[in-house]
Amino acid sequence: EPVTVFAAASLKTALDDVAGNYDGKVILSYAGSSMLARQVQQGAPADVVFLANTDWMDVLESDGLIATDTRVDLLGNRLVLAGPVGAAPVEIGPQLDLAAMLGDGRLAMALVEAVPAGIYGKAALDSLGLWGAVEHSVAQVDNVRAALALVSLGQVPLGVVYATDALADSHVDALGVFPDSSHPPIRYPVAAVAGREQAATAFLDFLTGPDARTIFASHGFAVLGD
Amino acid sequence: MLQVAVRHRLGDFTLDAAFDAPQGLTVLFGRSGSGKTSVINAVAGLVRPDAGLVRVGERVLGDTAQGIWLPPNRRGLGYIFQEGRLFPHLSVRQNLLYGRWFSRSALRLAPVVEMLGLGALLNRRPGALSGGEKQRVAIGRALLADPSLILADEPLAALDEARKAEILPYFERLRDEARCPILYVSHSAAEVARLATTVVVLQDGRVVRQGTASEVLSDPAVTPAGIRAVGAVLEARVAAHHEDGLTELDANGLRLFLPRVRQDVGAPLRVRIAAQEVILSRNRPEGLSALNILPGTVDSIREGDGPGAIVSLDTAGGRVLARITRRSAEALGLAPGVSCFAVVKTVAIAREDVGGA
Amino acid sequence: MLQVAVRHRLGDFTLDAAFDAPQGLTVLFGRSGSGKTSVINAVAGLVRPDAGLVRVGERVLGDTAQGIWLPPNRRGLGYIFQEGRLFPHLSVRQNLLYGRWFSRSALRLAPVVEMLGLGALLNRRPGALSGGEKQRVAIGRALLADPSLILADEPLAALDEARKAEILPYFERLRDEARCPILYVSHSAAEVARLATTVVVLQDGRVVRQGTASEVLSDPAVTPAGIRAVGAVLEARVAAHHEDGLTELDANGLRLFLPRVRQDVGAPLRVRIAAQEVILSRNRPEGLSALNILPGTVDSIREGDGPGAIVSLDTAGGRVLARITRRSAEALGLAPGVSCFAVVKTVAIAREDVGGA
Amino acid sequence: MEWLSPAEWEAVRLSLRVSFWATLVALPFGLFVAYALARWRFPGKQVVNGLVHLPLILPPVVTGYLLLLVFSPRAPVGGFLQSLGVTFAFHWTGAALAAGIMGFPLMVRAMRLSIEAVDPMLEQAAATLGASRIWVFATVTLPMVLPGVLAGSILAFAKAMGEFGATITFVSNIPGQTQTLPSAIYAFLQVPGGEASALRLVLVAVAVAMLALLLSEWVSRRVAARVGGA
Amino acid sequence: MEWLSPAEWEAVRLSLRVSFWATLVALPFGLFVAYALARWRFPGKQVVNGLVHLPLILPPVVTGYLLLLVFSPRAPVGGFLQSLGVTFAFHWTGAALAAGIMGFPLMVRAMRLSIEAVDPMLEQAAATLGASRIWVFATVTLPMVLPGVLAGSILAFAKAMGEFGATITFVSNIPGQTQTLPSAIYAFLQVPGGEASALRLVLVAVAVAMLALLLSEWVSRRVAARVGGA
Ligand SMILES: Nc1ncnc2c1ncn2[C@@H]1O[C@H](COP(=O)(O)OP(=O)(O)OP(=O)(O)O)[C@@H](O)[C@H]1O
Ligand SMILES: Nc1ncnc2c1ncn2[C@@H]1O[C@H](COP(=O)(O)OP(=O)(O)OP(=O)(O)O)[C@@H](O)[C@H]1O
Ligand code: MOO
Ligand SMILES: [Mg+2]
Ligand SMILES: [Mg+2]
Repeated sequence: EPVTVFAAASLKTALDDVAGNYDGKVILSYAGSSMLARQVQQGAPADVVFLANTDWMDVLESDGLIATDTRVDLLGNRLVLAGPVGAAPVEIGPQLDLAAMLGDGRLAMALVEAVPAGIYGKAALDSLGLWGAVEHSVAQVDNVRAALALVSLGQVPLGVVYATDALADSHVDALGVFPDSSHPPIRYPVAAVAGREQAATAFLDFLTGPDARTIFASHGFAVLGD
Repeated sequence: MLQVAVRHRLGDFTLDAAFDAPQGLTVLFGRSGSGKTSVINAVAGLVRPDAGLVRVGERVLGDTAQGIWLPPNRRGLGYIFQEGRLFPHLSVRQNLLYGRWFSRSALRLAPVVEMLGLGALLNRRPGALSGGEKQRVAIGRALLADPSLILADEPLAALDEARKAEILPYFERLRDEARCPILYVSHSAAEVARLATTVVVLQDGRVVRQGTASEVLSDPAVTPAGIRAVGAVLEARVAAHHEDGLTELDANGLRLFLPRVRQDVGAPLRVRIAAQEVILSRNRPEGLSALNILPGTVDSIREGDGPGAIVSLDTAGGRVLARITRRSAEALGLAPGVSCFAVVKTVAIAREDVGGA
Repeated sequence: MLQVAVRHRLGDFTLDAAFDAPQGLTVLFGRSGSGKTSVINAVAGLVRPDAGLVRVGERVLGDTAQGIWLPPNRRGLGYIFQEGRLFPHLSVRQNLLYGRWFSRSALRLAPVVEMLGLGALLNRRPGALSGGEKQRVAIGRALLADPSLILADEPLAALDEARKAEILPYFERLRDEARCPILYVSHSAAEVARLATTVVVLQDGRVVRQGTASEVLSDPAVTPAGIRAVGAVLEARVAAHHEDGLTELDANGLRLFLPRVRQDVGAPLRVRIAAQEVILSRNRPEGLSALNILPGTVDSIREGDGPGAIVSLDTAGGRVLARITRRSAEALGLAPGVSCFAVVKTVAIAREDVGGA
Repeated sequence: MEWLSPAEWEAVRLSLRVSFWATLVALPFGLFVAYALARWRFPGKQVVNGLVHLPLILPPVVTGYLLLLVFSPRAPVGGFLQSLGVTFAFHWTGAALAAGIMGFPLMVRAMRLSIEAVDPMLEQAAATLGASRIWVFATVTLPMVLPGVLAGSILAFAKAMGEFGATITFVSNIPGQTQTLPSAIYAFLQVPGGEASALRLVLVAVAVAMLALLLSEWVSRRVAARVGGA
Repeated sequence: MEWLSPAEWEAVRLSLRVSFWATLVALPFGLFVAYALARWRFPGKQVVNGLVHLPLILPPVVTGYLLLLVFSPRAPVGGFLQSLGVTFAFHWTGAALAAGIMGFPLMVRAMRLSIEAVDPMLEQAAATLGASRIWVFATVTLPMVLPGVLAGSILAFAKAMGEFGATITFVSNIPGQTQTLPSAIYAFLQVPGGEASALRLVLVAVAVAMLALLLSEWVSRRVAARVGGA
């Protein structure tokens, strides 16, 4: 009996890897976190939801759509400043002259009001006092992966993306890591859908188990959930 | 038999035509733009006029007063359009057979194809036909729908004389076998004289004259088709067929010779004698090649604009018109009451001017 | 002047026509489907034939051997199509003026509109015209393009006799004023006789006969338009205009009377005398309404299928044909060499059979 | 070499199935609506016209979301349909529905243009020969608008092959069930390094759609040759 | 009540501007390509036809990504254009380019159908009257295909109003520069509770597009009335 997992698209590489090591059948449906949450709200045939966004998991939880006791913030991530391969690393802090680094180029980010990576990024720049200087130079795209692509293609000199993304793209280096304290913690919550606990348990157990942890870590994620 | 009354506005043009025609073929006659096609479209039900009544025999096809206006497909029509309107996506054969899908009885294709000379074209598409070929297919398509009312809008206009001569008898037969009433638009006096049971003359959307072919075509005041159309129509009977290819007619005792016609001895016949082809003589002429010499009395002489005059002659066979010069009329001393002879060539009564009555 | 040679295949039909016509109006004559429109389309450059040469005077419009085939717009045409082809999105006025946008000189609209009776229609769209009205607009459009070659494919077929009578002189004038050569398709013998400088007879895509109108129409073997088309054409000169509306002609010493023509005294003229309208007499007839009595000698008698015979008569004015019955021919004892008189009514030479030479 | 993984093959198959059915089922509706818009006058005509164009105007995600709101098993319409055994949400039929709706405006426009170009005189001629309205449509109008019907269908098919936003929103991206080619491509593009895999799928999608396009052009030319000239 | 925030007004204005220019600039190209596909025979015709349909077949994100590859300043084309002072990246012109390309297949199909429906006999008639090819096109073909041109334009305009995936991928979402209505709508849909705001913008988008649609219908009817009957 296969287990159906609705997972944030940014997890694809890692989760495909994990599922490949699971000896049951896993059906993985990737989409944006908001979309997945709405679909669960509308009765999607999911056993497990795995989002990149705690807000939407909170919504599902308050709607009683997930089995609360199965919810775990499984993964964590870090925000990095991405630049072209070989660019000089920088220390990210209030002293950073981001505007000068950009020149008349732009800073690629996910949508700063809507998409988690963008929301975290704006919060981090804000708390470091950098936002005002770059606010008008930001190029927002609909997901963090597209922001990475802009950097990767040289369309922009810099972007704010997840550490996992920067790691996976050979044209891009992480020039610096945003201090964890500069933004709310980046969490990837996972839970069984209410009423589907039975189908979900085995896979949830595997996800939180040591094999999965190793795989996630190898993709650059911080594995939490202890 | 065919009762039509239509009132309809088209821009500046107002159609207000009413006529009542007996069984047979009714010709709509009139100048370009006089409203002939408009009348036919109303009869066909393609136009719903502001007010109108169309009746064929007992069948009411439309009566706006009663709120009845049958759609074209329920009128049992065979409409030969002025502009062909063949189906471009169908072959000639499929065009011809189109109406058969919807008619009860199945007319045979072969005779119509034969008459219209379409045999070699059956598998072509209309796009690969000449103008006259298209027109012939359009005629065939309408006839093969087995209509109970034929509407023909200048069906022969695009055809050469030889082809016309082949098709005309077919319309005659349709008319005579009382297969169905026919409403026919034509500009050709010869066609009218030969085919028409009734002629309705339209002018500016109104009926200005109506009558039998003989009446209307004998009226020099009408002559809508130009001076050449004036002529008289005599009613006659076939008296004998001669060996040398001539047929002898008896028009109320008057002998007339003309080229062999297909009607049997005793059959009634109408002969149109064009006014311009009649020569008058005060004395019975001798030694002429013309075989028909009709004695009569001058009834009236009407002088026109030009150098000509129309002399109306009463003969035993009926009225005969002659169009001669005023100079001749004076030279011969013609005046009402004067007796004289009308000389008509045998062959001047051409085949297309002869029709079963 | 106009040299045409075209070889082209269209499905089963092979066009292989060549002719060479002098200045003036050349009529293409032939049955439906004989290839008339195909020839015109090649001359117009709408079709590029497999092999072809088209030359007007010194201008080579196309010569496939040299790889030349001018596009239609560079041929200086005025093409009156068999099926109208008006621009539906333009008003009548805009249709008429269309060609003016591209021609150097500006012809005046008014006279053409007047001749064609289009005054009231100028602001209409073609969709709101009757069949004949469309055809008239098409004629006007071609004429107003100020063409150096007119192609007219049955331009008058959809028109009533009265309208034809108004338009024919216009073509005559175009022809006579040597404005431009005209290639003209017609099924009407009267039109041909009146207009044609040269007649080219097509049959199954081939030229089977070519000659002047008099030659071709006098040839009973051609008669492509049916028996009624047989006739002779006499060359004459205007001798006098009489007060009673008659014009006297002199055909090489022979006097002919006909209704007043517009040509001046001394002008050359062609008169078609239809064979079927001629009566023969052994003696000079007296007291007839017919004013034209032409003495002559029988040249030949050709008997046809029917009861008729064509008698060819040599007169001082030229050859005259008479179509009479065999019975009459025998009764009159006609034979080659016999002298007799041809009787022709004045009005039988109707206006449409008379044209400037 | 295994060019496509089984799951990817499945996505190709599914996309074909979805596009085929979306086009086929939309066709009669599209034809009817196109005919009505081209030839009839009725109150609310502009409303219908607007509704038809709506999927074009709305961002696809919105269309998908609206579909989800209407057809989810929790919604009245979806619930009713489910009680009849018809499921759209999270089912390949839903993907077909979404694709059909997204392609509908394209289909209707093409057909409508063709219908408007048919000379009513020919339809009149058919009527005088005894053909009722429906027969006139079947024997004259329809054959003459075939090029438009084909053009509309191929547009709808191509659109269905490429539709993504509405589909993924409405039926999610479940491999083997609702994962069409575009959803699979999307998933690859969401992760760094997925471009090569995405490219393979893009090529497959293009190849399939081009085949369909060539086929439609060929059929269209044949039809045009038959109708050629009037 | 402030129904739309200034930023939202800006998005509305921008969407209109982008859609307008996308449609207007695509029009002559669309007409040319449609004419070529309808009337000419040339080698590679099916390739051109395929290319035109490509934006329909590809998921919009892919199209956006390809645009990025071609027009980024690093790419030869993008670099060359930039040296001419033409910028697409992060600029509203880029949004218009993306929208125009996405609407191109719809535009071309509509125009092509109309062109194919023009009777070549009328074009021949114009040629015999002295009109060169280009004049024939301008005075006969073009006026007769106006309904198709209009239909194609309105489709492209509507598509441009709704285009999102290719646009955001190619030119991002820069408020006042490239934030069109669909990106704004998308953003609202990403956050819990954003539906109401999204709905407002959806209504604005629908209203604008419907106005354009009604206008095009009205013009089209007038044109048809002028051409009415042959
Ligand atoms: N595309 C085609 N394919 C095959 N045959 C054709 C094609 N077009 C014309 N024809 C044939 O060529 C012949 C000549 O056609 P054309 O139009 O020149 O005749 P026409 O002399 O003008 O006749 P009409 O007086 O009837 O107009 C006809 O027999 C016609 O059927
Ligand atoms: N839609 C229209 N709007 C305005 N006037 C029209 C319309 N349709 C036809 N007419 C006019 O109505 C008159 C009658 O047209 P109709 O077609 O009945 O003439 P017709 O007698 O058939 O002529 P023809 O012999 O030339 O075919 C014409 O003067 C024509 O201009
Ligand atoms: O696909 Mo996400 O929710 O932007 O990680
Ligand atoms: Mg008419
Ligand atoms: Mg012809």
